[in-house]
Amino acid sequence: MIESSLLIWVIVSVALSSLTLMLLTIYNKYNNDIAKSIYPLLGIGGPFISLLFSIFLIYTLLINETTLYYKAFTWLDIEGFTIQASLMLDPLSAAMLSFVSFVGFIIHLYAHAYMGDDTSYPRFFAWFNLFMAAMFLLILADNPFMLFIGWEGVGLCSYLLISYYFDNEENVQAGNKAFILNRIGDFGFISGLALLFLYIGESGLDFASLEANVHLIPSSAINLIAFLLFVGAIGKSAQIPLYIWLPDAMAGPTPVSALIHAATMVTAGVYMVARFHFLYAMSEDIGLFIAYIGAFSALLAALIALRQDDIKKILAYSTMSQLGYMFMAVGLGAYSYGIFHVFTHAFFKALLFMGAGAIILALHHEQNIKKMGALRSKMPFLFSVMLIATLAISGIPPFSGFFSKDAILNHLFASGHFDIFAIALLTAALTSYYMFRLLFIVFISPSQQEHKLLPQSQLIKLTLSILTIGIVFTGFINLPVFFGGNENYSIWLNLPDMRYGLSHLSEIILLLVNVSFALIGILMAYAHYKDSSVDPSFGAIEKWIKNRFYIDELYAILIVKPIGYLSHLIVYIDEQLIDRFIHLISSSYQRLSYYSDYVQNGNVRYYALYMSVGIVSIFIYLGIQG
Amino acid sequence: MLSSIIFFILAFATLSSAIGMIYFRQPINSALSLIVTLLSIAGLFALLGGSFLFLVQIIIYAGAVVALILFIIMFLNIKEENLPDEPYKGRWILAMALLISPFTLYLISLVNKMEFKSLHLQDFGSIKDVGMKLYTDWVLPFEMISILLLIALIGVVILARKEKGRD
Amino acid sequence: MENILSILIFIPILSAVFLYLLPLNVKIIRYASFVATLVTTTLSIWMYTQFQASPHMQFVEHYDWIKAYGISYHIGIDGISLIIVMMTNLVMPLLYLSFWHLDRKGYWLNLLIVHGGLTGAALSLDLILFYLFWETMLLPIFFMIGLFGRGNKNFMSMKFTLYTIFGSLMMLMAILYLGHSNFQAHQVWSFSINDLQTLHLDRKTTFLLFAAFIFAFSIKIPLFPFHTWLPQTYKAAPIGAIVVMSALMAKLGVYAIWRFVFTLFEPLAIESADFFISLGLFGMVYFGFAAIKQKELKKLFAYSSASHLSLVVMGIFAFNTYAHIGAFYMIASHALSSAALFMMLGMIYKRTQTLEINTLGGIVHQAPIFSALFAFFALSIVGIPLTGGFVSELLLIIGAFKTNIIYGFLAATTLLIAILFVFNVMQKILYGPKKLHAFAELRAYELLSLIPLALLILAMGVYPSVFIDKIKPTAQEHVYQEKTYVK
Amino acid sequence: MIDIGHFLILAILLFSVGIVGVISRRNIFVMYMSIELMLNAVNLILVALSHHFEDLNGQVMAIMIIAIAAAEASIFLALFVMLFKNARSLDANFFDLLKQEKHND
Repeated sequence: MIESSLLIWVIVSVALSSLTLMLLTIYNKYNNDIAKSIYPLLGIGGPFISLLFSIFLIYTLLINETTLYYKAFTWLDIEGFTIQASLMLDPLSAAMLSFVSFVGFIIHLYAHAYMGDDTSYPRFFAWFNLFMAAMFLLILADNPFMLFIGWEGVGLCSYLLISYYFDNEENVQAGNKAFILNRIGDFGFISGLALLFLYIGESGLDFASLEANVHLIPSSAINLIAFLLFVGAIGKSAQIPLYIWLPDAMAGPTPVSALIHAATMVTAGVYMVARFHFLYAMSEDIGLFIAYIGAFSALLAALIALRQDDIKKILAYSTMSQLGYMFMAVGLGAYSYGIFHVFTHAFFKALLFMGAGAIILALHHEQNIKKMGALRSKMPFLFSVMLIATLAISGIPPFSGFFSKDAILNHLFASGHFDIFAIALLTAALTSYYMFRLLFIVFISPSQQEHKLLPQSQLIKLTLSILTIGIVFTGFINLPVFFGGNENYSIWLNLPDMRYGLSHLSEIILLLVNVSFALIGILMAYAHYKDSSVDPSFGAIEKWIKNRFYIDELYAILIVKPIGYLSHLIVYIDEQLIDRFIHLISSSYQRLSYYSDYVQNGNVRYYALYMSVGIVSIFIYLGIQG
Repeated sequence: MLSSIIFFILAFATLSSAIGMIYFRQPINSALSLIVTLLSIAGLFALLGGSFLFLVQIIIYAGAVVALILFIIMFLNIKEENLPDEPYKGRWILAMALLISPFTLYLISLVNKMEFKSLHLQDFGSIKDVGMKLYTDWVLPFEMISILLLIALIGVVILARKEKGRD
Repeated sequence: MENILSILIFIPILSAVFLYLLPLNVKIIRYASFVATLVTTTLSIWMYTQFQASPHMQFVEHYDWIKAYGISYHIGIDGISLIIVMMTNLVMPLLYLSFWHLDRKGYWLNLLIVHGGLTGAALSLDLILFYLFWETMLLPIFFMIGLFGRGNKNFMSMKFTLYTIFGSLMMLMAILYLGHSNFQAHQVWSFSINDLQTLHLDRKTTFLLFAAFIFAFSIKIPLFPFHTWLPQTYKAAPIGAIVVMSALMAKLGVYAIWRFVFTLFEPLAIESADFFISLGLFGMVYFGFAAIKQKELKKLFAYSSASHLSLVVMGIFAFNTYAHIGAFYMIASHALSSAALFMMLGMIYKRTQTLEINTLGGIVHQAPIFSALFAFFALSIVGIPLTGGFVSELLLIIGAFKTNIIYGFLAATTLLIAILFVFNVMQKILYGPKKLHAFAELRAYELLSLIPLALLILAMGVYPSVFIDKIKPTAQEHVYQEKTYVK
Repeated sequence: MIDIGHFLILAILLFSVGIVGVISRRNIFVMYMSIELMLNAVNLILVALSHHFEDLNGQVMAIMIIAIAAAEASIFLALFVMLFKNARSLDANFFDLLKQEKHND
């Protein structure tokens, strides 16, 4: 273990630029030349410095092959509940750090071009950099509580960025939805952490100590803890049943969707499960549960994506679907494949979003794909990068998506859970179908209307190109044995993967099956959409898919409305029952005095009467006594 | 034996006239029956050997006070419509008598339980003895009573005087 | 400076008396009372630095007062009363600052008296002395609501005062009974908690006395079902009174349960812990839900405060160090953020003359700094990491889990309940299209009154061990019984 | 033979009649006379017991009471004159100035 104070600087540099921007927001509007040169410098400079630090740190890690560690101070220390404010960098976090800092920086560049004219530019970059800081904290945390701070931090930034265009209340609502659903996950997460602490936390809360002591947890509790922690992942990574915030989160600016809701934050759930691999390794039931949640999420999202018209929402559902793959992998013990898919997914999904953003920008903020069309000739560059990204997500070799997805599918098959494998395979076909539907409708099929396109910024093109190169090459870092590679990435990650030996022949057959399913999807999409943007009917199921299986409505009826009614009911109980009762006490005194008032009628005779009644009662009492 | 007869006659007169007093509608009738009561009580005082009290009772009560009452009643020239309207007078009296009865009965039962001497002292309470008591042991209260009477006198004058500026 | 605590109590009270008697104009009184609180605050910060992190009472002063009845002027400070005293002294000057524009003499003087009363009640170790200060801080609030409130202020000030006095009288009777029992047992009158805690009373009597104390405090906090004065009183009361009630007085109620009820009725408190934990959790959920559909901001945050305080009550009845420290940390952090929020509501009211949620909206366009700070304080109530609220919620949840797993899950729902209304409020009043004709940005003095609170909340969230080290020894010393978690 | 007890019983009865008179009659004159009746009943008791105990103090007290009653009578009657002049009524129910004003709230 090497002590390295540079770790903190990865976070601090973005946090500082965020803070400076926040303060600058107050004092200066983004309208003069000086501001226009200083703000981007700060906004992009922070992530750039972080990137440099990250590269250096990962390099150090690779050279020394030992964990880097840094302790800032003791955050809390109460009777064994000792949380250090400390960071660490092991291969797993390095894997995350590498693409978060890199893709993050690229998207910052892109965002500079995308948001260049926005009057709230500094605010955007303040939150964007704050997000980066929280994400780095999440990744580098050396204990689950620090991780939780980053975890909540990214949620908060996600909220702030989703509701970035707060003029429109719907956007704010979407932000609220995201935060509340994330919080439901966090509820599970923190409950799981509390239980984890109570069982084994007193001898150290960092991941290393937890891993060392995990066998002390009784088997009855381990499933519960693993499940609760996974609830957190469900919220953050938009899986069934807490996924409904992700499509709405597309209300934020496109760079936000690219960075937070595709490449980094939503994958935190996968990272967390991989981080707690020692826990999930001990509880296979929950692992299987995770895999099923992933499988159904993937399928559901792919189905819904079939009939979405908003370009960003299609991509959002595809993100959810891909996250499903990652959970299938980590659930069934293939942590490194899951992380690998996170890694490759970050590149191609970021590229897809950024490409979509470029189209949206060029078309004056038009997001409906049905109103686009035949853009290929007008935007050949965009078409080619989008095509590469779409091929990658569909799992067509030799692009990165193929390698990661194929690895996962192979693992699913080898693990013997053929139901999950079947769902995954079906989803793969659906994925390529709806992704190519998007591509064909936007770029190939004839357009109903004439578009006046805005010119493309060179910076956007540059960032897209960089990521495209990434897509083409990142797949090769984990080249399977079958292709003559050595799975270097998985080995380097050094996670306790489950391994099932498959013969070369079966691997070839699986590969062919996988690719052919993807190709079937592509061909069907080509048949349907090559010269028409009209969707063919699916029959009875069509209505359900179009309305996203009515899940949002269901939640509204089952949860949102009852909460409102309950609130009204409680206020009613408060005012009409409890307060009434208390007022009854005071008003009964008032009543009493009102009636006793009659006694005091000013008439001497009555006073004499009362007196005699008193005397007589005394005498009656005496008579009874005596 | 004689004293018994006298007592019962006087007691009957006292009670009946007292009841009459609270029953009569016209104040003048009440006042007249009050005189009967007071005189009978004076007789009872005499039976008990209070000769001086007997005199005082007749002179002050029957003579002065009731005369004053009668005088005022006549002076006020009370007409029928000035009298309060008391439709349930009888019921009120009966009800109140019933209400008071435990008090009365209890006291009577107490008295019945006690042993009392019969009337025996013939020479008890002569005027001289009373006078001696009054001017020796009771001289201070006696003098204060005189002041009280003076105050009452002044008070009455002030009360009865015609106020300036009012009606 | 041995008498530092007395100085802290009596500077505000005596300056209030002097300023009342002297025929000065309002401005001078405002400056003078502000200076008085500043001096107190400075002294209290000095005291904080001198405070040793140990479980013992410090700066103790003990003088006979009414010797015949064993009533003494006995004050002292330990880690927990330190919190209350420091919060009082931090919030008070800022409260003055945030209402610098007011020109009502009574406002300032009443606040001074409350200041002294709060400090005194937090420091008293003699029950009669405590009762005296407890009532001392009540009357100024009565006057403030009656004089400077709005709506049916007269009725509400009466309701609040009678309600609380009713509770206090129960407590007074219990105090007197305790003193008398001590006399019967030892032939000496005493009202010092050190003496009274050794009394042995029969079960029924103990129960009645316990109930009387709890009744008094649960009205002040308030606990379900003694809370119905709260929303309406908050609606009618002026902001100064609300800040004092919500940020300080309610917390003092919790503190008093810990200090007096736990000390005097330790076995019974532990026995009834389950009941109060359930009540606290129920109250947290109940008030939280009640807040969701409130249409008036003060009422909404009144319910929100009640919800958090119920959680705090759950924490102190959980009887383990985590929950206790969490509860007291929440007392501190919630005092700061609720004070700030109510002060900001006052600022909204000053600008718009309304606190109806429906009439507000889009403030962020007109006053970004205001909105940023409002959002920050609202988020700190929700318990976002790196604010003090998060640390306390974390500890409370762990403490609850340690007691019982069901309590743990219920306590963890605090993460969900608060956000349901806080985010709704932020959406309705900060965001959205511009609804108000004009909304002025924060003035310098207003900003000055909020910044220290914000910084402190942040500091409490970023580096909690600095603060917790001061209170930890006391909290550990007084955890009466560790209920072990059944594995 | 009669004894002192008979006198006492008579006094008690008289006193009760006086109470009944004060309470049940509305005519202020009768009420006043009932009070006088009660005073006389007390006097009778005093005198009877003075006889019983052979102690003259009882009689002297009775004399005092008579004197006070005389003073009282003058005041009473002066008041009656005033009342009657102002109100033209002898109804005790009429004179209720001490009554609490009703306000409904």
